[in-house]
Amino acid sequence: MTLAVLPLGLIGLAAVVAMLLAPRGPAAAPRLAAAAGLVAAALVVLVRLPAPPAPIPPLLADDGLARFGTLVACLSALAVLGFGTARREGPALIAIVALGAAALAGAVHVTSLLLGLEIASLALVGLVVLPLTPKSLEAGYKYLLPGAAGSAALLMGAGLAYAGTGRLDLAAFHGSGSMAALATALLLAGLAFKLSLVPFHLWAPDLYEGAPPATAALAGSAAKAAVVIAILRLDAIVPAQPLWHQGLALLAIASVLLGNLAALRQPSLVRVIGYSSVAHSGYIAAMLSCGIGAAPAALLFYIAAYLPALIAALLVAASLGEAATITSLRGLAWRSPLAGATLALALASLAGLPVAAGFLAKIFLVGTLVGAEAWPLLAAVVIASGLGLFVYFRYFIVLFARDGCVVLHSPPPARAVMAVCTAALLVFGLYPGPLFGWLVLATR
Amino acid sequence: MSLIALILLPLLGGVAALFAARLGNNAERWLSVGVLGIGLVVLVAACLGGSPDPRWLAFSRTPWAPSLGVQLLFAVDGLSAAMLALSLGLGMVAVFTSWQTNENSGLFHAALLWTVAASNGVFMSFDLLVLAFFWELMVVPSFLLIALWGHGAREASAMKFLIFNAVAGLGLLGAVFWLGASAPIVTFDAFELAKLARPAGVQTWLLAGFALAFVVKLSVPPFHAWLPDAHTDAPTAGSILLAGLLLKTGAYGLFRFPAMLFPEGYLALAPVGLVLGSVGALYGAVMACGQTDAKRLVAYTSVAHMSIVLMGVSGGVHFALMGAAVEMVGHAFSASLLFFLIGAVYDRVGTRDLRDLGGLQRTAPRFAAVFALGFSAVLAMPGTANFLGEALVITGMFQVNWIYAAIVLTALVVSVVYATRLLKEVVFGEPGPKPVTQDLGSRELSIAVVLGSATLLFGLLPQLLMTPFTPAVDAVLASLEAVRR
Amino acid sequence: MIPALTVYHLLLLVPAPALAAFMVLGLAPVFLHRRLVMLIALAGGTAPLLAMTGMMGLCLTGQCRGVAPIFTLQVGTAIVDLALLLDPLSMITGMTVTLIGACVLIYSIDYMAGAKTADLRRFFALMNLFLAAMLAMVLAGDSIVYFLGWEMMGLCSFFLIAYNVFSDPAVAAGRKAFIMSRIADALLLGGLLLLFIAAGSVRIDALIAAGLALPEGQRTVIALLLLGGALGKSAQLPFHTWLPSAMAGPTPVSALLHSATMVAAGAYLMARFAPLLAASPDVMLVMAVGGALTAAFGSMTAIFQSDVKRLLAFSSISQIGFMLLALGVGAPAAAMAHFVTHALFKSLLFLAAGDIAHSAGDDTSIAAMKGAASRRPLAFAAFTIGAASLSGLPLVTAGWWSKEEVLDAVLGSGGAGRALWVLALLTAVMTAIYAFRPVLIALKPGPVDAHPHTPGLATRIPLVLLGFGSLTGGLLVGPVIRLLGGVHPEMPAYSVVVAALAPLTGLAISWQLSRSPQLADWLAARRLLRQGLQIDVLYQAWFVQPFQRLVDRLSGVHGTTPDPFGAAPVTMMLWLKRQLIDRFRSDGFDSGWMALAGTATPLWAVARRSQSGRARDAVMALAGGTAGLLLLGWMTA
Amino acid sequence: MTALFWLAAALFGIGLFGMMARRSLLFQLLSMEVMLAGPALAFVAAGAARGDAQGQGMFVLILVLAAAEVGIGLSLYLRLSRIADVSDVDTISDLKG
Amino acid sequence: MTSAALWPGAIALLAALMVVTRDSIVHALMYLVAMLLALAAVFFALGAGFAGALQILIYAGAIVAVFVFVVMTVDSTPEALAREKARLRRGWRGPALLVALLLLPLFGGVGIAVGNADPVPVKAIGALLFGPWAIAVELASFLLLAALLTARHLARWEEKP
Repeated sequence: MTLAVLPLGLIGLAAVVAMLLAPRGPAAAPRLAAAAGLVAAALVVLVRLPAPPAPIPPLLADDGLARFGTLVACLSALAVLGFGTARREGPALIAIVALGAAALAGAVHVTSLLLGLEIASLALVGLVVLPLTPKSLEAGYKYLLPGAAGSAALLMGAGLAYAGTGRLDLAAFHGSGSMAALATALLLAGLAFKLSLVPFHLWAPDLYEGAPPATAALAGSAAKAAVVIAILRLDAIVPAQPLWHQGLALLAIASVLLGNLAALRQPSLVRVIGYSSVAHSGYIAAMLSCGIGAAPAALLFYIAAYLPALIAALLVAASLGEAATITSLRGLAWRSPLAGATLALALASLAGLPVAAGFLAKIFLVGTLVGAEAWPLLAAVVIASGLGLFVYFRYFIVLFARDGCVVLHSPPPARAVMAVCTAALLVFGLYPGPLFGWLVLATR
Repeated sequence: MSLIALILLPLLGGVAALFAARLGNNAERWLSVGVLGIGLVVLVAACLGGSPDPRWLAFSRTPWAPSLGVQLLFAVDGLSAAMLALSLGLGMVAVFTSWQTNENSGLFHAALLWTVAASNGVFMSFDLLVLAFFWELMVVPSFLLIALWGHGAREASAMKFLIFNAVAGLGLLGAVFWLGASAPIVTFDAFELAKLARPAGVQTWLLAGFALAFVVKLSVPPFHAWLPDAHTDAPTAGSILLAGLLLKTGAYGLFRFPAMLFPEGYLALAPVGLVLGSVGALYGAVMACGQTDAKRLVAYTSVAHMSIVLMGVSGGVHFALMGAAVEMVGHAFSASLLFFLIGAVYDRVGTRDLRDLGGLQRTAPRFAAVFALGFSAVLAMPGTANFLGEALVITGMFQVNWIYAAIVLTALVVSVVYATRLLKEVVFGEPGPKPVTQDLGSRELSIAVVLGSATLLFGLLPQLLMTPFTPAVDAVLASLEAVRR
Repeated sequence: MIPALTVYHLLLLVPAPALAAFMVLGLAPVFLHRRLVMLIALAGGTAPLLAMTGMMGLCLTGQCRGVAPIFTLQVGTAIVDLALLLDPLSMITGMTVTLIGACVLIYSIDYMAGAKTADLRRFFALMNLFLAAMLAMVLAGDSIVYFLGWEMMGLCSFFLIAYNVFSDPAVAAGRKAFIMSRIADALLLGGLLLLFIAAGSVRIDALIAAGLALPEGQRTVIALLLLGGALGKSAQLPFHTWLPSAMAGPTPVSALLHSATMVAAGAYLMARFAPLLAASPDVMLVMAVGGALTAAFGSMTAIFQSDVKRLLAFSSISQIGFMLLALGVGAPAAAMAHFVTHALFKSLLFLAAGDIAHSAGDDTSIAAMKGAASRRPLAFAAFTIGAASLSGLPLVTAGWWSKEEVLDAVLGSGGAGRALWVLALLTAVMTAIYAFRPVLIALKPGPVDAHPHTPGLATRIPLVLLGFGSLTGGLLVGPVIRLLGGVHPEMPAYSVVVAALAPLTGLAISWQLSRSPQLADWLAARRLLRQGLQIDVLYQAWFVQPFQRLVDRLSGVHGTTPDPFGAAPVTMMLWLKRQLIDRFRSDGFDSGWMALAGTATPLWAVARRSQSGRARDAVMALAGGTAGLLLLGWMTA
Repeated sequence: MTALFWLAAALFGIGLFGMMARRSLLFQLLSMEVMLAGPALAFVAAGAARGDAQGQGMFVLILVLAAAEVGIGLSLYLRLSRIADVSDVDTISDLKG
Repeated sequence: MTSAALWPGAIALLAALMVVTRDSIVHALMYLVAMLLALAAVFFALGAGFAGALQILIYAGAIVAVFVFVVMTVDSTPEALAREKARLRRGWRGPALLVALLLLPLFGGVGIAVGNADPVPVKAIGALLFGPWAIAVELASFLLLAALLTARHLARWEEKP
């Protein structure tokens, strides 16, 4: 039983050590400590891959989904550390977010679900306000307040479910009575807020713009992946409620359309990425509403394809220093080829065009929708991907413009993360075999 | 094994061209030509090398992602070999035509080679997921070609091109994945999927998904809106690739996959194809008569010719299919020749507006002679491959329904109106305000002669095209026959 | 695949020299000296004549029916085997074409002396290409080579009419000729392909056999299609309007293409497929009546012409009408005989008219021919012989013998034959009137030669040769008809006498016309008749303008393509935008993307406004969402 | 017993109303407390009805959550009061569009 | 037993309403304390002694105490109060409608049939928290750690980020 909790322990230890080193030691010390802990946790998960599941009875499961979630949390936290912009308490908070995400990924009980969500959210608030600039404070406030409302709603739902069934594991939301339906509705509202599905999405663009790009990357990757895994677990238990699939479908259609529409003419790159995270949550919700729960490997592949693209794009935005707008990005590909190529590939992947992994992700998306014959959803996705193409390729062209005097300064770890993300996108896109194979194995 | 080289070579060549640009003195140009040349040699070697399955000239199957049921399944028969040769050959022509453009020529040649690589992929692959991959891959480099080296409202046209084709591609993606996923064991091998029987209604839906992607790429009205803009604003090399290659992938797709995978669906949707094609043939021809920009005029002629190919493909009889295949090759050469020549005029005069051109007969006799060759090709003059294709399609249409044949004949007549107008505006008459001073150079002349003689060669010696195409046509007819009874 | 060589493969040698001359002159990128150009052209023009005489010798010594296969190809179930064919019909037509071709090319060496070397090369290249194409069509044993030659002639006629690229009327005439002949080609192609489907092979004899085996209805359709092709190419009613305007081309072109050879291709087509046509009597009737009417219309309009070349053009239309009349009544031999003699005297007339026009400063109007008799005695004499042969002065001229054969055939055909015979006689009279008008005007005293230079040997030889041919051609008519297997009908005496009187009365009327000035003015006044009942204006109104209006509406008058069909999806979205979105006043957006994002931008403005940035709105949105989900859950519980 | 759950729902509703209606940041934080009281009551009531310790266990966790949120909320309030007019939160909205 | 809880419940509801509608923050804070104590009474009535004690000690004691420190910084001048009242007057209808919409299904759907059981001994809660839920408590500690770090970072005085 203890081996399953080892990764969580290691990350926790890393967080504490990073916290202790923060005020006194040299600036890089907390980062290294946090990185060491995360690497150790990732290694433990990898080593235990073949091992049989050793769940911690009521609270945490140790199946393929949990391991995938923990791995994704550790890797994205490492990547965010690679940004190199986290100061003083930054690395500790990053480790705590990773811990929250890992816990959430393994959660099969209301308590661990709630705690995982809240640890990730509150630590994120901390990371958002890290630079203490007015913009970041405003973003933090706009994330904290609705966040509190969302988690209260989730708690209310859990309370009703507990009242109705007397159980606190995820099966509590099962059942066909009105109590279970209301509980599920409140639960879906809470989770939809964390996934930034429309109409709960208003915090996402402001967070991506106000917060430092590193934090945005963490919010978009580790936190979101863990929430998706939690929803996947719920999806396996809860579908008795028609509300669950219909609700997800409605939220998906709204987020897919509004996500792309609002990003059409955005001058700032980070805000576009914010809206694209709303849109991609919509795509994920669309797949969920089509019963991807039965064969979640495709959805996990979608996450594995989306994450590197998001981190790479934000990394380039971070290394641009002042706001990365469509005018300041001109001619990036000629000035610094690595950053240019990374951003170009990331944009192509978000748009779902070949070479990058986003293409296969889009195939799974459209394929699932066609399979479930969800024609309204398919229509929304087709329109949205048309708009998305326009959004992403408007930036794509600008990268190759000949004029433009963009100056770029990114420390070595950032360049390394860029290279890793690009490599990940290319490998998942061109040679998806082993990854997809492992995912299918993990989720059987 | 060598078939994969046909894709890897241009792909890696493109990457190499990116860096070769720094070496200077046309390093990346010779590199690209070298890569394409080797590609041709490999193709010929593969075709002559024989293959385990008598039906195919060359066949190779290498598992790629077994968990997904994806494998690199490449098969080349007469039709694909012709298309591959076309793709590599026109790639070379495109490289030669843009010998002068020197802005970021590294990325230019890279994009060129990647487009060729992607279309090679489409022409060879019989694994539907890999086909969809290469299908969508074609869009990005050509988007770059138009957006960065085009002229006029290039970004808007490039964006229009991208959105039209990528969104249409979604139809293909959905159908491909669902087709593969619904198979008992998840596989995307076209041959296995062809064996599975499916209800006719489902087949029609799936074929609609496939056909949407192919028809938009084939630019048959009402899906053709992207072609005129893309052609007008593309650089010459881009236009040649767009007309010579990308349109052909749509035609090849319509030729190969509908009959193989969805025979009943094919029979259900064939009338739609015929009607769309006939409307397109007339509409394209009439639109071409009204254009004032030379490239737009030729673009609309492509719309008309491709609509005739669509009619041929949906005809479902031997002559129509053979005619469509021949027309694909013939149109590639004739359209590339005309685009090349108009591009040459544009480089010298700076405008393509028909009202400002003219008087080339006196100032550039060589140009006039070669333009006459292109003129007779777009006119489908007997002796050119275009005529052979269209005559076969008309014969096929007579067997299907004489009204369609009458429509193609009318399109043939209208083709004279716009062809003579193009010739009158460009070659005859007094020289325009900015006369062309210097005639075609030897490099340009050699390219034009190569393209022109190719049209005549396949026109006068049709067996060079017809014999290799016969197995492909017979395969389509066999799968239809099995269902018709 | 290349079949065994037979003696008939020599047939390939007939069009080969002309094709080679075209290759050298037209496509070789090397500079050729002026004299070299003329030499190559001459060689290319005359060599086919020698080769053809060789083949004639072969034909006369008995083996007159031989096929030289070129290559065969398997297309599905059909076999495509291309071949050349030697039979009496192709031999006679081939001989005529090569003879006239040689004469015209010799003549044009002198006539085109004024042109630049580059234009000269282009002219001779196209003339040789035309010769090769016509010979290919004549000698073709299968429908593909036949159609290749047929269309190539149309292409050469377009380029040759538009030879003078700087004059817009010439180019427009070229376009009109090419478009109308292309319509005819389309009809012919339809017919040939239908036969190909029925026959499964492209050999003409196989086509005819399959055609005969077809049911009545289909055979009539195919016959009508072939007739349409013939009418179009031979500029018969209703496709005749392109020939008069084609006179804008140089005179040798008019002499070779638009009088003797190309325009008669329609008659040759009908003769080649005579057995198939004979099997559908109503099509034969249409052809006969059509031919007669065109003949009458042509000769009547020719009377009122003020330009000698347009006069000769209408005369060609009329004479080919005679040929089709003969074919219509089932006498292909008589038609081909008339074709031979017509080729001789019509090309003579054109060449002579060309030389006279040269002497009058290139003015081809009839009034300018005054005093031509004294200026160019040889040309005048040639013109007179030609005119005589055209109107068919009895016994002395070739025209008389062949026209006599035609008239006898018409009379002997019974049924409607008698009425057609009367119409033909009336046409013969009118022919004599317009034929002798220029001759009589040329006899009047006129101005001295504009640029005095005695025509060179190259002009004199063809005139003498063709003049001799026009006179003694009659001797050929008998053997030609026998060779073609035509039967010489026994006719009552009165028909011969009446046929002899018709040209004489025409000559007398013409004499009267030239004498009285007010009659001449009356003639000049008849503008309506001169423009051929303004059928051309009618076509302009019925066909060309509506097509132009359609094109302008579809592609925009100044060419900025609204392309309604293509823009349909975009216009629909724009309409949707106006209906749904415009109520929200959105702030400005840059124009660069307006055209493309026009449909989506206001939607973006709405979406952007929803992002108000106030935290309270975020909580409100959350509350709203939760309430929605709760209601949904409650209802579907 | 159902009355208690109505009460819990009402508390949650009132808390939410407070957050949405009040313009001052402190009032919003107060309403947050009221909002969390709702689920706390629900859990305790449900636990008591069943005689199951888990209800009060969850109450402890809710308490922890409330404490954390108050901690962060108030420190954010102090920081924001330096740079913006904290009494009217609508002025804090320059991130928009 | 549940009927005994109704009275304090009603008081708590009333206090909550007053919290949200007062102009001055101090009054609101006082009503908040009243609400919390009323809830504690409900818990005792329901037999959840441990929860009630915690409520009084930590919630009403510690958390509200922190609030009081912060409230001291607020200037409650008369015109600030007037402004506060004016703002509330203007903007309460929208949120009120939304909350009513939200509560409608909740009231409609909620229905608990089960009766009341004997009070839960504190020992059981301890066994639960340190037995199966041990990991949850650890995670809760990290939650507080995160809050601590953030609060400390936000409350830093010198400008150096």
